[in-house]
This record gives sequence, C-alpha cells and structure tokens, in this order.
Amino acid sequence: MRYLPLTDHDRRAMLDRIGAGSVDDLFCDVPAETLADAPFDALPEHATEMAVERDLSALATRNRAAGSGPCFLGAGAYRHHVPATVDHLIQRGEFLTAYTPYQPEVSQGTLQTLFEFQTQVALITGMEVANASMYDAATGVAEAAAMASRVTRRKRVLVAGGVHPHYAETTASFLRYTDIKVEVLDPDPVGIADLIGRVNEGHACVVVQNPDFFGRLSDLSALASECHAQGALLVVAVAEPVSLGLVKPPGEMGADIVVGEGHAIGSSLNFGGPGVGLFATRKKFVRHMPGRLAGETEDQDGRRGWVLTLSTREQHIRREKATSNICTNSGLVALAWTIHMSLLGEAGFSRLARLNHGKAVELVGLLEGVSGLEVVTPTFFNEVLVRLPGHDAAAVVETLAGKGILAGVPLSRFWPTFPELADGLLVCATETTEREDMEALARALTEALA
Amino acid sequence: MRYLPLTDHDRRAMLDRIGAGSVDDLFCDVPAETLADAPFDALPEHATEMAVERDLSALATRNRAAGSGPCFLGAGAYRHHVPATVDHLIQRGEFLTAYTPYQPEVSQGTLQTLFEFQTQVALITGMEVANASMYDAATGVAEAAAMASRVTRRKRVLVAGGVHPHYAETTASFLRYTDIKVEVLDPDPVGIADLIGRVNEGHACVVVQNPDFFGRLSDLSALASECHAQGALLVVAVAEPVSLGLVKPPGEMGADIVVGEGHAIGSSLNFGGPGVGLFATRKKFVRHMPGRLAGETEDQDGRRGWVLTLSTREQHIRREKATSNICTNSGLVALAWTIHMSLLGEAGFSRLARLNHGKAVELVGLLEGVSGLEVVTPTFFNEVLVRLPGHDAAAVVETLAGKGILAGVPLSRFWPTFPELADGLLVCATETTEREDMEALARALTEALA
Amino acid sequence: IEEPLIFEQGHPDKTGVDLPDPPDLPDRLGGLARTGPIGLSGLSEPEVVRHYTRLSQKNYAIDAGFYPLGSCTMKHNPRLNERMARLPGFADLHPFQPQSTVQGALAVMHRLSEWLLGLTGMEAVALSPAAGAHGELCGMQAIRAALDARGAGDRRVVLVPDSAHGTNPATAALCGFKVRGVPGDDRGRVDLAAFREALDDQVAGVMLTNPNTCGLFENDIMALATAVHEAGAYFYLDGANFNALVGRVKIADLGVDAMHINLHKTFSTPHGGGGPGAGPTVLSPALAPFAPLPHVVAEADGGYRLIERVEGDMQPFGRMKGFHGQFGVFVRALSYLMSMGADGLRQASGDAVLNANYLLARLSETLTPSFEGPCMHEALFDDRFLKGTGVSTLDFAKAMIDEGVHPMTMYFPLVVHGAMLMEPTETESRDSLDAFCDAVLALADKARSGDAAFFTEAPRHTPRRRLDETRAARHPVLRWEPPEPAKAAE
Amino acid sequence: IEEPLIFEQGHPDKTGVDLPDPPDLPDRLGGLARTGPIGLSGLSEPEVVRHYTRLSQKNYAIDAGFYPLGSCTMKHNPRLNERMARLPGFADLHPFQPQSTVQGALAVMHRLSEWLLGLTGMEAVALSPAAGAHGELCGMQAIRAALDARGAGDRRVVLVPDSAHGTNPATAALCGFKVRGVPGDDRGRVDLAAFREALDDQVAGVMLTNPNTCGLFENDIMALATAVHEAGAYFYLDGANFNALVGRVKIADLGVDAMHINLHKTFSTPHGGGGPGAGPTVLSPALAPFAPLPHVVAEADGGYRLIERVEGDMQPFGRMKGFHGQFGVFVRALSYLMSMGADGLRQASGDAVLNANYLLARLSETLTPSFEGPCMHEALFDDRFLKGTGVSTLDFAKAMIDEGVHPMTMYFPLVVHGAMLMEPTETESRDSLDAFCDAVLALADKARSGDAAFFTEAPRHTPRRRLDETRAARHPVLRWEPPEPAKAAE
Repeated sequence: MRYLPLTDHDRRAMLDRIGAGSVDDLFCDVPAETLADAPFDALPEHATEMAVERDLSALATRNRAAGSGPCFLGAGAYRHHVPATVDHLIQRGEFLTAYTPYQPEVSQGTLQTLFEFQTQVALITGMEVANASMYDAATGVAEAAAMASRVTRRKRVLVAGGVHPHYAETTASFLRYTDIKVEVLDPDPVGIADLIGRVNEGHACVVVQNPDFFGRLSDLSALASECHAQGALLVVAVAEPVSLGLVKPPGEMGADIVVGEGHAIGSSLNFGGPGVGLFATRKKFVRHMPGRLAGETEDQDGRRGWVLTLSTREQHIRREKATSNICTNSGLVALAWTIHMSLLGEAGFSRLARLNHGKAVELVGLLEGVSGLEVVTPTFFNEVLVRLPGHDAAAVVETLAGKGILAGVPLSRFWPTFPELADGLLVCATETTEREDMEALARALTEALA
Repeated sequence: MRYLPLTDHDRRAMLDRIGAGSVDDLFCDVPAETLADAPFDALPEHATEMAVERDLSALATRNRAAGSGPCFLGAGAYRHHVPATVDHLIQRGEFLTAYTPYQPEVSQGTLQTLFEFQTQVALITGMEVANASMYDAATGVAEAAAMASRVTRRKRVLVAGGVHPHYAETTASFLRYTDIKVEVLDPDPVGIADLIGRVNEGHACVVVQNPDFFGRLSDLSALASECHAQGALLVVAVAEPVSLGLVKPPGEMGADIVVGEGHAIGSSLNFGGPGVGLFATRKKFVRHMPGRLAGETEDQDGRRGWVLTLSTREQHIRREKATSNICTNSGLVALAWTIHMSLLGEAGFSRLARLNHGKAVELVGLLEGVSGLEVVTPTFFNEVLVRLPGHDAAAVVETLAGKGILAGVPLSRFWPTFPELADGLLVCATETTEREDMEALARALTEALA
Repeated sequence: IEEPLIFEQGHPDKTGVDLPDPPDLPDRLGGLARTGPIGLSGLSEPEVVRHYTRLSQKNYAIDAGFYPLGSCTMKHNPRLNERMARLPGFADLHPFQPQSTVQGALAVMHRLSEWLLGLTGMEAVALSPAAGAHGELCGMQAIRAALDARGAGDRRVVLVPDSAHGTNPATAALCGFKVRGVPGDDRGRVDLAAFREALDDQVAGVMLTNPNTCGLFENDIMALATAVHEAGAYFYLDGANFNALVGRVKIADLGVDAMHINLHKTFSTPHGGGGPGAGPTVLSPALAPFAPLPHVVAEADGGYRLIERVEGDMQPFGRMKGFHGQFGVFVRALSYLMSMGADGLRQASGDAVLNANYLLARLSETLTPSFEGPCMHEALFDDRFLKGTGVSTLDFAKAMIDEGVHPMTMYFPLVVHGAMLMEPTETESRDSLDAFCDAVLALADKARSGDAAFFTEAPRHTPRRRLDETRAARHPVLRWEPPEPAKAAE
Repeated sequence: IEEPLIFEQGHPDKTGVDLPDPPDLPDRLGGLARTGPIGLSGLSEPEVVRHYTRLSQKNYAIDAGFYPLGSCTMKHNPRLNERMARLPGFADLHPFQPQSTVQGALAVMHRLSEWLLGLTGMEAVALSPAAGAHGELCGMQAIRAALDARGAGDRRVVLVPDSAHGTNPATAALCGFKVRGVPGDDRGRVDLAAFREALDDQVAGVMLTNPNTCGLFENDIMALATAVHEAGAYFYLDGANFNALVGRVKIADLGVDAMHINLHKTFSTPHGGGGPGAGPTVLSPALAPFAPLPHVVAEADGGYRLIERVEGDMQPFGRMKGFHGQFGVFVRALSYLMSMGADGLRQASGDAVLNANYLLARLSETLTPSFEGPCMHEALFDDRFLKGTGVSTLDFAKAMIDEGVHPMTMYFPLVVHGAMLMEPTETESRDSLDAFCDAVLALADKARSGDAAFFTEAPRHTPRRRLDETRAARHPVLRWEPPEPAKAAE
C-alpha cells in the first residue's frame, strides 16, 4: 500500500521493542466478538492510483460541467472565474496540510491570512469585526440567530420570506431543540416592506437577505431602525458577496450581524460544498460571536504576530457554555477567498461587481424581449426572478438542459407545495456569461414558451 | 495589466528619482527610426485570464487526448501513468520558479535532487556516472557522438539502422559542420548482427538503441567487445527507460555512453516536448562529458552539501573550448523523473517494467491471431513492429483513428521514401493499456485488413 | 523575513485580475449603489503570489514533518484525492443543476455512503454535516427527534465523561440538553459503576469517545452500551478516534446509535489549516428515520436521486446546511477509500496502533505514561517526569518546535496533569518515529539535567517566538485598520 | 533540518506506487532479463512527499523573493500558463498521433510563430530549439547553410565581442567556426572601428548581444549591421536580452539575420531550477530557407500541417531535436503572449528598463556604476566601491543572501572588474526595489565602515554556508554509492 511506510520487517522489530507478539495483541482491550476476522467482505480491496483515477474520472464524465455550455444558475451558488493563482497557492502543502493554528509560533502563515480574511470580510460588509469563517452561510445564519438571542436575551427569531430557503431551514433546524422559536415567513418575491410592521419587542432578531433569494435589492435602513427601536438585531445574509463591490453594504444600512456565503470568491462550485461562511458584526458583540478569531499581538521579542484569541467563547475551553460547538471550520476555503480578494483588490473587486451587474442588465434586457416571459425583480444585482406564465418552470429547465443550456433554477425545487411559484425561474448572469450565451437562452426560451 | 506591479504614480516618481522625463527617454540609445510608434498593430492587445483560458481551452478541445480512447503509440514517446504526487511537487514555487543553482547556499534543494537524479540514472543504466540532464535523447545522442570523438580523437561515427530516426537525424545535423563524419545506416528492423563487421579503427563510436526503434531487444555484449577491440566506444540509446527495470542494462553489456529519453517517467506526453535526456558514462570519461554536474562537497562548517561542479568543461567558463554549448537543460523534467523514480523505488520500478512487458506479451498474443498481420519483432520489451502486407499502414491508422483507436505509428511517417516499409506499424502497450483496449484493436485491425 | 499585511502593500489602483469593460448600460440597482471606497488595497499578481508564498513558509505542515497532535489524526493527504476533486466534472458542478446532469456526483455520494455503512455496520448515514462538531449535532438532534417521536421528549440529560472533547458538551447544550459528567477510573476508562449510577430516566443519551481521549479502548463498552439502552437512552460515539478501529471493528457491534466520521481525519482529506472538514453521521435503525435532508437514493434503473423534501414516511429532523454537504470533501474521501480498500484500512488501523505503542514503549524510558498499556492509536503521558525541573508541558512543547517537530496535543485530556497526547497515525515511518523519540528523549534528559532556561526561552528558531496571548485577548485587535493619518487624509 | 539522500532512506521492499499484477505469461525478452537488484531504495508516498517538500524548502525562488540575476530575466511565472499547459488536450498528446487529431496543437505552434514573427518583423521562425544555446546553434547552422548555398563555405571566422555570453563562442565552435574577439570601448559598447577592422572575407558572421551584457544598447548597431552585411557576413543577435526591446523595436529593423528567443526568459515560462527552456530562432529572408525541420504551415482549408520531411524548395539544414520542439513551453509562452498583448509587452519592456534605471539611480549613491547611463533592462556595477575594504564581490553577494535577497549576477560580464549585473525585470514592484536598494546600500555602508568579517563569513542563515567548490572539483563525487559494508554484505 503506497500510503503505508511500515514494512513487515519494521512491524516485527517494533513489536519486539513493544514486547507484543502481534498487532492483534495490541487490540486486546477490544471485545473479541467484535473483532471478527473478515466482516468487511462486501467492501472492495485496495486499488491502484491508475484504477481509482479511471473509475472516478468515469463518474465525473457522467456529470455535465456547468461551464460546458451556457449556464444561468445561481440561487445561492454563483459561478465566477477564479484565477489559476488561487488554486496554486492553496495547494501549497504548508497551507493545505497544516492543522488549525494552535501553535502560533509555527502557524503565522495561517494566522496572518485569517487576520487578512477577517479584515476583508469586515471591509466589504461595512462591519467592524469578522470571524475566521463558518461552515457556510446557512449555518452562519443559524449561528447569527442564536447569537442575537444571546445578545438580546430574547427567544424569538423572524426570518423573512426573501431569505434563501436553505438558510431558513437550517436556522429552524439548528434552533429546533433550543428555547428559541424561529418563525419563517412564506416565500416573498416582492420585498421586505411589510416586515417592518411585524417586528416587535419579543424578537431577538429579524433575518433578511440582500439581494434576496429572488434577486431583489432593498434598502434596509428603515427596517434596521425599526429593529433597533424594538430592541432587536438586524441580521443580513448575503448569498452573493460579489454584490458588495457595487451595492451599499449592510453595515451602512444598520445591520448588526452580516452573514455571507463566500465560496463564490476563490472556489469552484463543487456541487455546493464546501462553502465558507462569512460572519461579521459590531465590535461590542464580539464576545458573543461564534467561531474562531485571529488577533494581533506581540511575541516576546516585541515583534507583531498573530494568535487565535478570545477562545474563552469556544467549546474547547468553555464546553457547554460555549457560544457555539464549531471547531473545524472552513480554513482553506477562507484562504482561497482571501487570495482571490487580494488579487482583485479595491479596483478589481469593484470592477467585477460592475461587470456582473452589467451582464445581468444586459441579460434582463434580452429576456424582457421574450414573449410569454415576465421579469419580476425590479432592482437587482446579478440575478432575477422571471415568470413563465402557464408553464412549469422545472419542465422548461429540463427541456433547455436537453439543448445544452442550464437555464436557471426553478422555484419549485424549493417550494413544491406552492403552486403559485411553479412558473418561477431564477436566472443569473456573471462575468462568465457571454453575449452569445444570453442570446442562446433567449432563443431557446422563446421556442419553449411558444 | 495583472502581471505589472508599477502604477503610473510609481512610474512618475521613479522617473523623477532617475532624472528622466519619460520612459521613452530611457530608450535614447535606440535608433529613433526603429522605435516607430505603433509597429505592432497586427498583434492583439492584452486579454483577460478568462479570455485566454476560453481561447486556449477551445484549441485544446481541437485535439484528441491520447488517453481518451485506446492508444498504442510509442516510437520514442511512451504513455505512462504518472502519480499525482509528482506534478504536485514540481509545481511548488521553490522548484518551479528557481533559477539554475548558481548560488549553492540557497539552492540545496535543486542540487540534492540533481545528485539524486544522477545517481538514479547511473543505477538503472548500470553506468558509473551520469550528468544532470540533456534536452532530450536525440540531442543527447548527438552530444554522445561528439564526446566519443573527443575521447577517441577519431572523426567517424556509425549510427545503426535501429536507432530512432529523430536521434539519427539530430546527430547528423548536430555534427554536420564539424570535422566529424556521421554515417547513418538504413532502417533495419531485424537486428544489429551485421554491425559488428562494420566497426573499424576509424570509428569514434557506434550508436545503437536497445530496445531498438522497432522494439527489438539485443544482447550488445559482442558488439561492445568488438568496438573496444577497435578502439571505438559503444553508445547505447534507450528510448523507453522503463525497460531498464527488467532488461539487462547497457552498462552490463559493455556500453561506454548511455543516452536515454526520460520524459516517459514523471511527465505527460506533451506532444513530445519538453523531454529530458539521460546521459551516463564511465567515470574515466567524466571530464569529456557535456552538461551540468552536481557534486558532493562540504560547507565551511563541515556539513555535507552539494554544488555544481567540473564547470571548467562548460561554456560559461571554457567558452569555445567547452565540451558543449548547453546551458539551460531540463531541470524540472529531471526533477519530475527523480520524484517518480523515488516513488517507484526498486520494487515499483521492477514491477512497472514487468507489467509493461506482460501487457505487450498479451497484446502480441492477440495480434498474432489477426489474420493478414505479421509480428516482425521476435524479442521485445513493450513495443513491436507489425506488418500489414498489402496495406498502407498510415491509411489503416487513419481508418482506426476514425473509430477512436490510436493504433500505432506507421513507419512511413519517418521513411516515406522506403516503399518496403509502407506496411510497417509500430504498436506499443504500457501499464495503461487495458485488455479491452487490446481486444478493440485486434477487432478493428481484423476488420480493416479483411 | 517580515511580511506586512496585504493592506500595508500595494495601491488601490492596482489589480491582479484583468476584467473586461462592463457593458455600458444604465444600472438597475434602485439607488442602492455603494458610495465611497471599500478600503481594500490592490496588488499585481506577482505581488500576491509572493505574499502568500512567504506566509505559507511560516507554517508547519504534515507535508514537511511529523505532526503528532493527539485527537487530530494528522495523516498523509494523498495528492490523487486533490486531483480527483478538481476534475471539471466534479469541481464545476452547480448544486441546482437538473439531477439528470449530475448523476455522477450523486453516484459519488451514494458510493461514499455505502463505504461508511459497510465500515460501521450502521443503518443509515447523513452525509451533510460539515465537520465533526456538526456531525455531533446531527447525531444528538436525531436522538432528540427519536425521543420526541416516542414521547420521551422530556429526557434532557446527556452523560459526558470528564475526558470528553469540548465539542461534546457544547453540542449537547445546543440540543437543549443538560450535561452530567461521568468520572473516569484509575485505568483511564469511564468508571462503569459511576456510569450506571448516573443513568436514570432523565437521561437522553451518552456521548462517549472510543478509543477514549486517553488513547485507551473502553473495554467495558459492551456493558456501557447495554446499560444505556436498558435505561432507554441512546449511545452517541464521538468518531474522532475512528482511525484506531477502521477496518477492524464495526461500530454497530459496539451498540452505538450514532457516530460522526471525520473525513478530514480518518479518511485523509486535508485539514487545510482549519478545514473544511466533513462529518457524515452514521445512525442505528432507531435513529435512521430522523436523518436530516438531503438523502441520495439509488433508483431501480441504475440512476440516483437526490431527495431534498420530505417524502413518504421519512421523519427528518431538518436540514443541517446549505446545498448537499461537503461534496468536494466527499470526492477526496472516496478516492482515499477506494485506494486503501477494506484490506488497506485494516492495515492502516493496525499500523496506527502499532506506531502509537512504539512511541509509548520508546518514550516510557523517560517520560511518564499516564496509564498502563497497550494504548490504541495515541499515547498519553503526563508531566510527572518534569517534576521539579521547572519545565512545564508547554515549555517542553515549545522546545520541541526548535527541534523541528510539531508538539503533541498539550493539557488534554484534562483528567491527566500536564497531559501530552501523541498520535502518530499509520503514515509515519519507523525512521520518523525514531527521530522523534530521539529528540524527545534528549529533551527530557536535558530538562531533568536542570537546563530549564533552554525550555522556558524556547522557541528560538521560529518566525515568531512565544506570543502574548493574554494581550491579544485583553485588547483584541481583530482586523487591520488604516493608519490614523491616512484616515484623516481621505 | 538535515535531509538525507533518498537512497539513505526507506527500504527496497517499499513502494510509493501501487501497480496491478503483471499478466502471468512467459516473457519474450530473449534471455535478456536483468539479474540482480538495481540498487534503488523504496519509500512510501508520504515519505517521498516529505522528502521533496523539505528539499524544496532549501531553495530560493522568484515566488519567494526578488531574484535580480542579470542576463537571466527572472520574472513572474503566471500560474494560468501552468494550468493551460496541463489541459488534457495539450498535455496528453502523443507526438505521432495522426495530424487530424492534433489540429489544436498545430494551431498553438502556428499562433506562437505568428507572435514571434510579429514581434521581431522577421521572415521565419524555427520553433524546435530547446533552449537559448540551442537556438544559437540553430541560427549559426543556418548561417553555415546559407554560406554553403552561396558558395562561401570557406568563411570560417565569427566575430564575438569580449563581453559575450559563454554560449556564443561555444556555439560558434560547434559549427566549425573560429572565434575572433572584438574589444569593447570605454562606453561599454563594441568598438566600431575595431569591429570594422576585424571584418574581412573570412568572416562568416558576428554574434552580438543587444542590449549588450553591460546592459547598454549598442547605439552603433545600424552601422555594425551595415558593416557586417557589406562584408558579406551574417548578423546573429543573442536574444537573451530581448526583454528590454519587446513590443518596442522590431529586430528585423536592426539588420539582424537570426536571433533566438528564450521563451523561459522573455515570455515568462518558468526556469524550473535549470529548465526546460525553449529557444525558437527567428530568421531573416536570407536565412529562412535553411530553417530546420519540422515546420508548421497553415492550409487553405483552415487546418494546419506539420512538415517533417523536405518538401518543395525548402533547404533545411537538418533537425535539432526529437519530436516537434518544446511544446509544453510553447503553450505557456502563448498563454503569456495572449495575456500581455502587444500593448502589455510594450509596457513590460518599458517597466523593465525603468526598474533597472531606478536601481541604477538609487544604488549609484554608493555603488560604482561601470558606465554612464541610462541603462536598458539591467544595471551594471563594478567593485570599485569595495576597494580597500577587504570585501570582494563574492563576499558582498553572500552577505546579500543573509538579508533575504538573491544576489545579482557576479563577475560577468568579464570586461568589468568584480562585476555586479542586476536585472530587476518589470514584475518587481517599487516597494520590492526599494527594499532591495535599502539592503544593498546598508551593506555597502557596512563594508566601507570596515566590517569585512561580516562579509567573508556570510552567509550564516542559509541551509548551508559557503561550500567548498574546489574540493568538489578535485575529488568529484557525482553520485551516491552504497556504504562499503553494505556492499560487502550483498
């Protein structure tokens, strides 16, 4: 076995040194009846690298890569172009095969990048501080709701109808067995206006998304004011972080906690995982925050350096009183995010955002010319909801997939029991969307709707 | 431009420091008439990474990857499976982006791997010493012929008919304007027996290949004796280094210089380049050797270390008296070779060779059952010459390519003016060849020859 | 070499990414455009490459040396797995593509499930948990759901041994449970009598690690499991130490109801400086109906289907995260499992245990093992051998760094004084272990010979020496801020 | 950390590559099977990864820092190029596939040719030379062929300035030419009068570098070229310094007959610790007919054809290497050329020259520039500033290593005493140059303040200190040998 360095000769010599007769003797504490001789016959024997590569490559070709044709899928997972540099750097063994930086003297590389990550997240969200990553945005929203409850000592959470259904479900599920009650509103493609009237002094927080799941951009300032007037926090989810290069950040609109999904920057789609949860808040709430934090300090020679800090919030110190049970997070995905953000920089990030928006405006312009199709979302970043009245959007998507076009995400995938959403389709454009892709989509939709 | 770190502000400030008005002023020594303003209009402007990737990926898909179907091509380029580890390690910036190790104190990594490379090459060829690589085997053979002339002070080189035509042509071309005369014998698929009678005391060396271009294995001992009796050196080319895991090495058969093509170990095919020339000889000839050498020494604290050595042979010291003009060689390909060889090790390398031979025996067994096909090569490693009497082998290859099978290399590609070779086809099997590939070939050939 | 923060370099006008001009069209932002700069810097590509290359060079990693962190299973990360995960057919897949276009991906998830079930003998597996602690949450929520379903929702106590990972009590708390501690005995195991004592009709379940965090197999485990079940509670096993048992023992045979599997430990996907991991959770028949969504099922026609909504009689307790789990990690783990095979995994757990016992044997020359052997896949020592030397476990660890090896886990488990927990894994060679033992034994001799300053001043040869953690926590600086004058000048 | 040789580790029974069993068939080796072991060791995959990771950590590299080697053009190597070269449609191509199956690869070669011809204004390009020196050989053999073709084959003298790269005279010798030196003038250029003097009817050609190895443009180049051609000889330009001119000057306009282009310098393919490079050679109309095989031509139908044998009236002097040239390098260079574009290349040469002049300006505070400026893309200093300090150029260079920067090229060109030749390239930032200048100026001050031992003892902080090169050359140890007792025991 290529991964195992011991030879039989080594094993023999080591057993001699230990004073054991065989490796099996070392398992003497294991109940003998559970150590059956060959209980794993159903599983394959080891395979060569060639064989594994052949086998898995064959499985990979049973998938259609999103980039192999026009692709308009979004709904929380955005296909961006990642410079080759990013993947090259994260594959350096010193990053890839390091552990969580518990020994700071030999982990300054990871620690400094986490500090840079925290800073970048804080900057683009317009918040004061950010942590060193959550698993993804869905779990981040759940943790944000729990944190809001800790901060406010209240037990009710209101989740708006424009929040990604996976975030909402994850939050409800996460808090299901706590004393916090989560109210998830029905899907709402047209905005957050009526939310303001629903907030009351029982709420720990209101969770909204911007742009929301249906693509719509909203000014959250009034909602924030109302939340604060009621003593509640405003939690804002951002599924498409590239939007923050162009859109007014939640921090400027009064958000108390911002949660984002970062995989779109630095990583491939990977069928949706792993992601990286961005998590930012106000400085005054930092000790209520979940997750790891890198902080600046000095070494004994007075040189600036970084350590994991405020770990008294965390499970390995605080045990059942911890702010969260999170331990392993999304370090490498966060690193990829940081490197991609560093490559973009101020100018590149802004430009990427403008390009995405421009492409979406261009796409919407084309779609508005498709008869039988109605663009629902009035203001947007790079994704909109369209309706195909009289058609099942999922069926249209299947039809177009047969023609090599991944047309969008039908709402029925999330709300099969809401017949009024069956004609709804989320359509997204990014910098990878070419004019000819858009024209192909418009043509194919025109045909399908005719 | 993403690769250029200077901003216009930097440029301005730097010009001020220099005391120049503009960058153009720095080109004041260039004749003004050659500095036309825009003489490069025919060339494209810069392109984004996305655009370059899209464009080149489209070109790549206009090629059929050898591994996308059954492939029996050899003729000096052998398709082996390279573990993912190899490419990972050679892409480490510290290897990939280092220069030739002229400052040994900060180049011990490259130097030690070259020393390991030299040792591995010497071990598998059965020779005493090896250099740190040539461009490829073809240029290596040419340099070997020149070196033999330096050693023997003779001016005639005899190249056997079984030597790869590219090696033979490169050698003839390389020495064309020197006082060394190169005689290349006609292609000879049946052996080296008659060579012995041709060697005389005018020859600096005889160049043979084993297995030869037509796949045939020969015992070179008698030829070596005769060469030595005549005062000539025996140069042995090895186009398939994997053979050395199973076949008696040239060093044990009396070779004086062994040249090999190393790309088959550690590297992809890459349409034939870059390769890596293996070059090994006897210790007593080392000062006549071309190319770079890493040698062991000590640092000022008495610790073992490595340096480039015997550079008085080389062009940067010796100028027109140098043993070769080679400077940049194949460092990174040699590194890949060394890592792959280290992964294989004694047991793996032997097994890989046995597997290749076994696959070829299996293939030949199948082909021997194809009517209208004649296997020419009696003893072989992993490649044989077959004849398709009455058929143009190149046409058969085209026919099978249309069916997704890369059937082999027709001899007419090298010797279009030898009608007696028009039905000859080189067919090769490696560890990547599956039983079903072989059966597909046999079926398709049976059809094509019917 | 000092490396400034990325924000202290470059200029906002520069960029390392060229992008085409945006289409010249009126915006549709509804007046919500950002005003003013973000505050990022800007660097060209070569500058970014150099920055992160240099930072990486300040890290220790398993690629560069032995990393004997107990409880962390820092084993070799094969590059084949990385290559497989990057095949465009896996990496460039959108989670909401029509299922007809992602059959290969669903096959990967299904195959991985079969491996995990085959290795554990369990009934079902929830693939979606994102890491070990997330898998604990999955298992404990399944227990809550099962209790609720059978009308025992008022059971709110979870037994957790004192030597448990911190995630265990934190997870229990997240599920609305109260934690009741269980003491260990002087053999380093759970005290069976005390355990039985602690079981009552308030107990929902127990969270146990086995092999436990002392590196010992809980040899009363069958009795423990029986007692748990007789008490009407469920048995959660923390799978962090599964590497000692994989290919040898089926977890189901130990009476386990739920266990998470750290793919990033046992199945060699890289830890990445802190993740991503994946914590698929295997479930017994009692808990299987409550597995969270999504599920992957094989269809009669040879295809696969992803179930994202409740169907039939399934009673999922909910959804754990966005999309369908850590797919990129699944590919890597599957690649590893296929490479190792059942035979290779059995050899691996054997070698892991052998390596740990070899460390235990060699280091016991001077170090003080906390319990009698043999151990399983990790060896535990305490600080008795340092008594009177003025050298603490922490000092000793920092001195190890100067010898070029990463320290073991320190001060965990808490039940042992000045604990040193060493997990070599099966991918260390005998030479590597010998070099480590030689270095540690030499340091131990040095400590006992009275050279305390050598330790208290360590490390000396690292990019940074000991860092002031108190200062970091007292006056938290958690992000870069632009220098004041620059702020003023803006 | 000491890292033993691979042969000093492991065991021959181990392997890092699993392979299936060979088919059980009788061999067809004709009795030529190897007997006895080869002598290789054997290591598992994790051991090999660690070995080469550790070795790599002993290297300096452009990814990690400034690498101002004059004449070497150590610029940033974009990773996009690496990704493109690894596309299966490029990497997994056999050189002898039917041409119908490799049209994309031939298109790459053709496109690269068009770029090189467009940038130089030359008539033809031979892609196949494997490196710079190989390209020189190509150009000089083309000159021999052209002379032969016009019946002037008895011209056997090549003029080479004293400041030339060592490859130039070595190449000339390989083509059967005799080298006649040409002195430089006190402006660091070729002495025009002496040059004209040296031209006679024995002269086959001249090999010139421009900008020359003093970093200066040969401002008499038009006169030199005219004189060469009037003498019936050919003008070979060493393209090592093309980075100063690319996108600004067409080489053809300078009267050049042949020039090689180092793709691994000017067009940013990585140097790889010593290669592989590629040295495509552009040729004037006078030399174009003699370009070596193979050629790639565009067909009327939009396809491409690889010509491997003489056709029509072509008169190739032969073949330079196996297969079709350094294809993997071509893909990288094309990716770079497309990324930069004509505008980016022009900016790059401008920035390269600006950076060098900035070094020249800043370092001239203390160091002694050899000639009056402005320079082109590299700055040349001599050791006058070290006079009387007891510090040599070598010592100075070794002290730079301890400051974390790679030394410049030393003792070259030979025409300057204790030369220090610095080439920053366009991919260094101003911050990087400033840090370098600060370090060098501080060292210069230190040297002049009398602390010679600081320099003669340098480097101190490297994996090895100064190595005994004399010993290495006197008693060459060029390979590992098994230790004697082991040998005896075998």
